[in-house]
Amino acid sequence: MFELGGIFEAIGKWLNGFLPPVWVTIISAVITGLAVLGFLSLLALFLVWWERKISAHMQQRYGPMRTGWHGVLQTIADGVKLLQKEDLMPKDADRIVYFWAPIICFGAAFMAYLVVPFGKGIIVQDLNIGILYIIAITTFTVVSLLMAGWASNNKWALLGGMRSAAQIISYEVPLSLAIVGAVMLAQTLSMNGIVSAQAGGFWHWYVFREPLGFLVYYIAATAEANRTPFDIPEAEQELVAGFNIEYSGMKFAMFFLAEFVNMFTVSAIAVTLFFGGWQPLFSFLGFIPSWVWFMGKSLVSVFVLMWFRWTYPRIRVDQLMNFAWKFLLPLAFLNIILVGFGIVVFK
Amino acid sequence: MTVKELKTEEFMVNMGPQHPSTHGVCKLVIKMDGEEIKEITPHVGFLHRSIEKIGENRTYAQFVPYTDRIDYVASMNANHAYVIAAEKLGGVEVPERAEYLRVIMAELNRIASHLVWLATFAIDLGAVTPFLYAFREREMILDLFEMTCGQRLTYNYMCIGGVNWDIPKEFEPKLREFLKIFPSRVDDYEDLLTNNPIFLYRTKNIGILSKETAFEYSVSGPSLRGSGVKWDIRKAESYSIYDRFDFDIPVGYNGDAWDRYRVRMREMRESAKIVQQAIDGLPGGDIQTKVPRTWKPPEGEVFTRIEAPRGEMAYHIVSDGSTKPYRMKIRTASFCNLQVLPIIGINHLIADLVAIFGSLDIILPEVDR
Amino acid sequence: MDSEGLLKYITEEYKDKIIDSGIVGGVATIEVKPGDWESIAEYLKGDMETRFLSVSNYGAVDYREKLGGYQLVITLFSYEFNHKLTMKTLLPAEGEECPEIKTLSAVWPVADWFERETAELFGIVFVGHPDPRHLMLDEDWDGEYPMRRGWSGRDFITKPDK
Amino acid sequence: MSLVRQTTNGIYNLILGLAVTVKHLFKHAITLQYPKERWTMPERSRGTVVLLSDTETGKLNCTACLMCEKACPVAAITIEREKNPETKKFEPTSFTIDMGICCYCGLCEKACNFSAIKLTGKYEMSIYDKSELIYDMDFLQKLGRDVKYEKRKRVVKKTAVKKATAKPKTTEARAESGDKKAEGTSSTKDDGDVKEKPKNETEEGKE
Repeated sequence: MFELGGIFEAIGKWLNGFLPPVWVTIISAVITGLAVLGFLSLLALFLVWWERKISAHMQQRYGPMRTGWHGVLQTIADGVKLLQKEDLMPKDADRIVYFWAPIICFGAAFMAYLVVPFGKGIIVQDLNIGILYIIAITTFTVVSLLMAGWASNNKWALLGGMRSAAQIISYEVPLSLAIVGAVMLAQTLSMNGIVSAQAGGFWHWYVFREPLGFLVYYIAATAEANRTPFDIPEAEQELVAGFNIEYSGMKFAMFFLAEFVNMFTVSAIAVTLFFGGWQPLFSFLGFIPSWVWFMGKSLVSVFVLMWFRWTYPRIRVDQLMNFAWKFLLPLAFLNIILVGFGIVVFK
Repeated sequence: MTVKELKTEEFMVNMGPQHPSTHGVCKLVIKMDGEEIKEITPHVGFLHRSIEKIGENRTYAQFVPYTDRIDYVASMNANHAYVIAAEKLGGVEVPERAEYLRVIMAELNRIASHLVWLATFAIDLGAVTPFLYAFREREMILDLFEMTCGQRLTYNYMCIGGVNWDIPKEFEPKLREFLKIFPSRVDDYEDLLTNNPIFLYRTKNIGILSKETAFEYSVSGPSLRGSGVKWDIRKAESYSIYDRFDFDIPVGYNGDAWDRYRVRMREMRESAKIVQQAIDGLPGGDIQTKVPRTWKPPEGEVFTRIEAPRGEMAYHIVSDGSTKPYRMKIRTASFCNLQVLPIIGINHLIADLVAIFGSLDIILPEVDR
Repeated sequence: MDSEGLLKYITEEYKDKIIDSGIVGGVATIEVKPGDWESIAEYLKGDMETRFLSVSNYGAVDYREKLGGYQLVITLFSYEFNHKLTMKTLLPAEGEECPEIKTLSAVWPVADWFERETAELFGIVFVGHPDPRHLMLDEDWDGEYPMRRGWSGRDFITKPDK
Repeated sequence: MSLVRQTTNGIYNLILGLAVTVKHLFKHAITLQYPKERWTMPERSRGTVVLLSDTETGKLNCTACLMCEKACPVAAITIEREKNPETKKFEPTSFTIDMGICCYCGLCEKACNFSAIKLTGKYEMSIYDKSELIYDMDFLQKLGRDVKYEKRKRVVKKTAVKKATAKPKTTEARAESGDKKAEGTSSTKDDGDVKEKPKNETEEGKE
């Protein structure tokens, strides 16, 4: 009951009943696209509000309280405000690049959700190279940040863009290597396949098979999502606001939402790879819908990311690089070796 | 294109006057090679109000509110510095109770000032939460000030000859409550920052201020003590009644940003100790010596200095026997401390400059006056 | 050394250069000729008995009405011995004239900003100063010296319009 | 070995930090929802300046002695006065305070011998036009209507020891003015050049 996967299948069957297959494909593509977009927009709105509330309560404040119950509509109000704002462009900006940067940033964040398994059967397209696809598509973010930094024609923004390029490319390496561990264990690149490989109780989750891999992944993912302590491309205190210093109005909102969507993406991947995806904690808890499990686990992971942000200072750019190349990368290799040994010994 | 053809270029960046980490309107013109700083030129004066000239045009009593504005984060100490100078000039005796009250207020304000510094320093390094925690405790101190003198920032509490208001009835229990919980709150900050590896990486061996440089630039206050010089005017010259209290002078070893941080954190605890002793030994009696409304100190000049939260604050007042000072020179700590920034900030990354600037605890109205 | 001892030592050591000496407000004070300003500063810094490594305060007083010039006042102190010394010199000047004196910024680097401030506010020229730009005032300040007595460039008190 | 120790130490301290923030997550917020809730301002709070009137007659306590005007370091107070032919006493005809330049130092209150001017806990006086910040006599009197105050007693001799609860400035200011009277009125003269104001007609002896 309450399994959403069935609904999508039912709609597909119903459409197939009276429409030619081409139309079914087109209509279902549009519907899924809109559904994902709608879901992500709602999610981003929720996450922005949630982060504000968490940070507020960690700092013994209330956070937004006026708009709606405990300020739930605050993000919408902010969005409306940003929409009404004048869309400024610096005089000497590279107009085309400046225009496209936020769109690419948001698009990349959005595209990653094609292969995220939200629940049993709730996946847009179960690609057999799903995890590879995600790694490839999230890298677009760095391109957009670099574009934004360059096109703004501002020294601070350029520094931010350069920092982001250096950071994200460096952290992509340990991130991918940490993912390799999970792929080795599951023997598949498909997201659904990885989830099903972890079925049957929490002790089958890969976080207990390769804790080191999870640690490396999570640290690298924090950097990947530009969250404190690795938020050096933005670094308000040093670079004022980094790459998005010249952006205003809706373009800024797109960067802002993309950041939160990215944060959910890395959490969703962490859940899929290391926490059994939509699998329940114990098999007798299977009556709870799978998408509830998935969202619950992901939001816990998001909470931890927020918790980091409101606790730690920011690391410096050269230390960040040192950390990636000299610490995380060897750990990631060590993880692969250990996983390999484990597979050979316990098979 | 070969690697040899690729050229790098130094570029200039204006950090400030509107930058979140310059703590006010200070402009640093930075020459950078990539992210590395090659040259820093501070530009100050955006807040110059010529308070010295104002001092020549106000009576001695009228000038007290202006001292609040010299260092608005530690107005009590700024008040204290001025009234001590004026009293010495006119030979005014201060009642004992007033002296105790002055010490209590000055030390509380030192704590408040260090809390503001801690808050902004943490936020400079990207940690936002300690900011709110520090301000929470500062609020408690400001509440104490407000119930005593009615203001939260510019107190005008001390006057020539004593203090303007006696403490109200509910002051003492509130102060004792504050002193009781304050050490545990400092522990909280220390848990968040002191040994946090990210914080250590950001502050250890950053902006090393050697003893020699500190002497040459007359750096004073916690920034000097961070370099390992045990120098505190409260002990060395013992103005007011500081010789009656038992407290330590915390010192650092390397003179890096972390040492300056440690010195200030420990100083907060020492100040709390002084306040504890002062409130325990608070005598009764008068709070003010009668000074005629149009007070004319005798002709002469005076030089006094106190240990303000940022370091040495000195007044050089020349009197010609009239109701107004003939000349008033105010020496503030930040004015000298800011001068070492181009020396110690060089060859660091821009992120370190923010940390160094924060660790020096510069307040711009004090530089510009 | 206390103030008396310090004053005694200095007056004996630099007998021929000191015009006047005394204890003003508890601080040992000496007055020197403008020509000796820099050399005596160097001596005082290097002297192992005094070790005035730091400057506590450095400024000027406009004494044109009373003494016919500007008085430069520098208060030195020593961390090592915990004593202070005020050194003064009178720069004769009349009217809008800008007197000249040698800079101390080579002796104490901290004097750099003090002198820049004094120079722009009082119109005293410090010869040999490494960076004689304006510190507090605008770069294109019109050349008046606001800290001089009787400067009336602007009213300090604004009255509400009635 | 030291690397391992450093790493464990670092991880321990990272977790310590997380513990502090999560501990606060479950504490109650200490901030105030400002327009809905408001602080109770302490009794001595120094906000907007008001003019006090006599509780019985409703007339201003001000006797236009110009002491507050002289005490004001920023010259925010302007008083014009006239001699009442019946009582032979001065009365203020206009009393304006420019709150835009007022620095809320409280020196006017300290200078006043007649409990006529007071800094109150009112603080929400924002307006859009700067010129509206110049408060005239009627407005100041209206503001001061509901302000409770203690009228100063005419004590010429000072009391030696003050209780912590009593308002010490009351007796002091009295005593001060007593001292001053003994000195004579000449001492007020030097205040005069702060502002171009008639300086010789200070009616100190009137009280």
